[in-house]
Amino acid sequence: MTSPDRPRGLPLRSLHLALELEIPSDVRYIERVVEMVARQCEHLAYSTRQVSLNVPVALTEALSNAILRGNREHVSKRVQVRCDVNRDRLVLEVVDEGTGFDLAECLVDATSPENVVREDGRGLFLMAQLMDRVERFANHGNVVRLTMRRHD
Amino acid sequence: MTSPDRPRGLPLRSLHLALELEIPSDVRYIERVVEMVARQCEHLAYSTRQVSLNVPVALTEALSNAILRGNREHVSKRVQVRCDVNRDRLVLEVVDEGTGFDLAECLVDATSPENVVREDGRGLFLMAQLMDRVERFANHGNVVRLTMRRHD
Amino acid sequence: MSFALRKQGEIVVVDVEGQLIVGNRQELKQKVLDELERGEKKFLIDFSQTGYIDSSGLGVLVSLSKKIREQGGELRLANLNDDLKTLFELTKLDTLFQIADTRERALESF
Amino acid sequence: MSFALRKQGEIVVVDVEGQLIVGNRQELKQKVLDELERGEKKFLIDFSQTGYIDSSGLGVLVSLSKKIREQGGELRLANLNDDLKTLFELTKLDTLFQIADTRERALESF
Ligand SMILES: Nc1ncnc2c1ncn2[C@@H]1O[C@H](COP(=O)(O)OP(=O)(O)O)[C@@H](O)[C@H]1O
Ligand SMILES: Nc1ncnc2c1ncn2[C@@H]1O[C@H](COP(=O)(O)OP(=O)(O)O)[C@@H](O)[C@H]1O
Repeated sequence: MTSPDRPRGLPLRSLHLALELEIPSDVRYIERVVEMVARQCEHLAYSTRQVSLNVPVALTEALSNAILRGNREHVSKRVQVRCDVNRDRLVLEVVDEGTGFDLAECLVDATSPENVVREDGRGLFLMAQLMDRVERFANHGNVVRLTMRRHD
Repeated sequence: MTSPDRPRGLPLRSLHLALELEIPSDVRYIERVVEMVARQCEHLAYSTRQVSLNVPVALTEALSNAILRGNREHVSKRVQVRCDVNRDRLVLEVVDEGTGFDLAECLVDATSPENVVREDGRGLFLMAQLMDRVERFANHGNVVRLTMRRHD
Repeated sequence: MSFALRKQGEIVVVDVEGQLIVGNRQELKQKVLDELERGEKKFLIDFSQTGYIDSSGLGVLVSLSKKIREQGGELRLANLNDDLKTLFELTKLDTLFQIADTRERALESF
Repeated sequence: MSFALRKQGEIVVVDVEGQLIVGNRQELKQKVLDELERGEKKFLIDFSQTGYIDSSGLGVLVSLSKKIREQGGELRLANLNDDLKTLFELTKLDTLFQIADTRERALESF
């Protein structure tokens, strides 16, 4: 195979990658999921910062909330992950079997003087900071959708 | 990021990767397409042989036939590539804008004494040898579908 | 082996290798609390070999810093790469922790 | 620079770097034919740095072997890795070419 550092031939403009997977409600699956999604972003030349910070942290937050909050760590309950990425943007969907939550209410300013000393409550805040858009809706489960535009 | 040689956490069982892209009818795009598809197979732990021989050669054949035979190198005509891969099997579809061909008729035994000395005519033969299944049908274009089961 | 602890003078130095996230943060917490219970007072967490940190990892750092302070001890952080610096800035946790650029500086600062 | 040609004694040695496929096979063909026209007779193609070869790459090798033979010359191949060996076996082209395991053996065999 051509080594990745010496790409030959013409670059692909219309590349579109998608990933779908399902994991049991166990936080030990998180790292592999994150690694796989980050690699897809690498293939599409997302910035190093996005590949090594924005995507890993935001996705880890969404996954741990789905596992711990949504599915309350019932191993028989599943978390579905969908990733859809092209040269313009990444869309991530994390689906749990819980009853959902009110995003506007649960998302707090983690930098306020009372919150900055707290141990928890930074998950949704980080998703909102690291992604361009965070949405929550119900669709065969509780869906958290993260959208991020590609940076060079 | 975790380095790929030191995977942490639990392995993913239900991973499903998909890739879609479109290229102009120019053979210089082939290498990048092949590289991208081969990497998806790598992510799913296909054997080194499959990643470095079966997939690259069979896909190159399908792409060059689509570009040279199907689209006759009209750059305005496009070739679509779809790849759908999980832990069990890889399905590749290469779609050109040509009128199609009769697979049974065009597929010859490249190892027969008269054929082994020929310069051409090994493309479909190699696809058939390197993949578990080769199909051709019409569906918004001329589709060649290659299927291969994963080896460890 | 995500967390390597070693004693340097009277300072406990912790190297975080790989991620500090929901799946392993308890391990870090327990290891540091064990040392605190043994009477150790000065802690340096070095992130030079760290990938990323999630909110629960940050939470553990906040929690440890409180517990160490309650025992009259001190916690310093060192070697945050640019991504991690950004993470601490986004959450304003850079105002809560004493962060040194290098391990040497952190060791000198106690 | 996919193809590096160099003269070793009276043998033209060609290194194929990367792929030998529909996108670059003409370049290899032309380079070898140029040497043939200049009067060179002995050719060794070394695949130690080659990735994969497609049917049109194989086709160029068949074509070159004919043309070289027509001029009373000889073509040898060397250093096929396991994947490439399989490719030559699948197509029975291992019966058409003289293939040596190493460059040294190929050079000696002329
Ligand atoms: N997938 C989910 N299912 C149910 N509730 C959730 C989910 N994600 C977030 N929440 C709610 O939002 C709150 C804030 O989440 P977050 O900002 O990640 O902080 P933390 O998880 O540390 O409390 C959680 O405490 C929980 O009540
Ligand atoms: N995508 C395609 N569109 C039209 N004809 C095709 C296509 N793919 C293959 N063929 C036909 O099948 C024949 C055999 O193809 P192949 O085995 O790849 O050998 P070669 O391309 O070297 O002739 C081609 O010559 C062509 O007539």
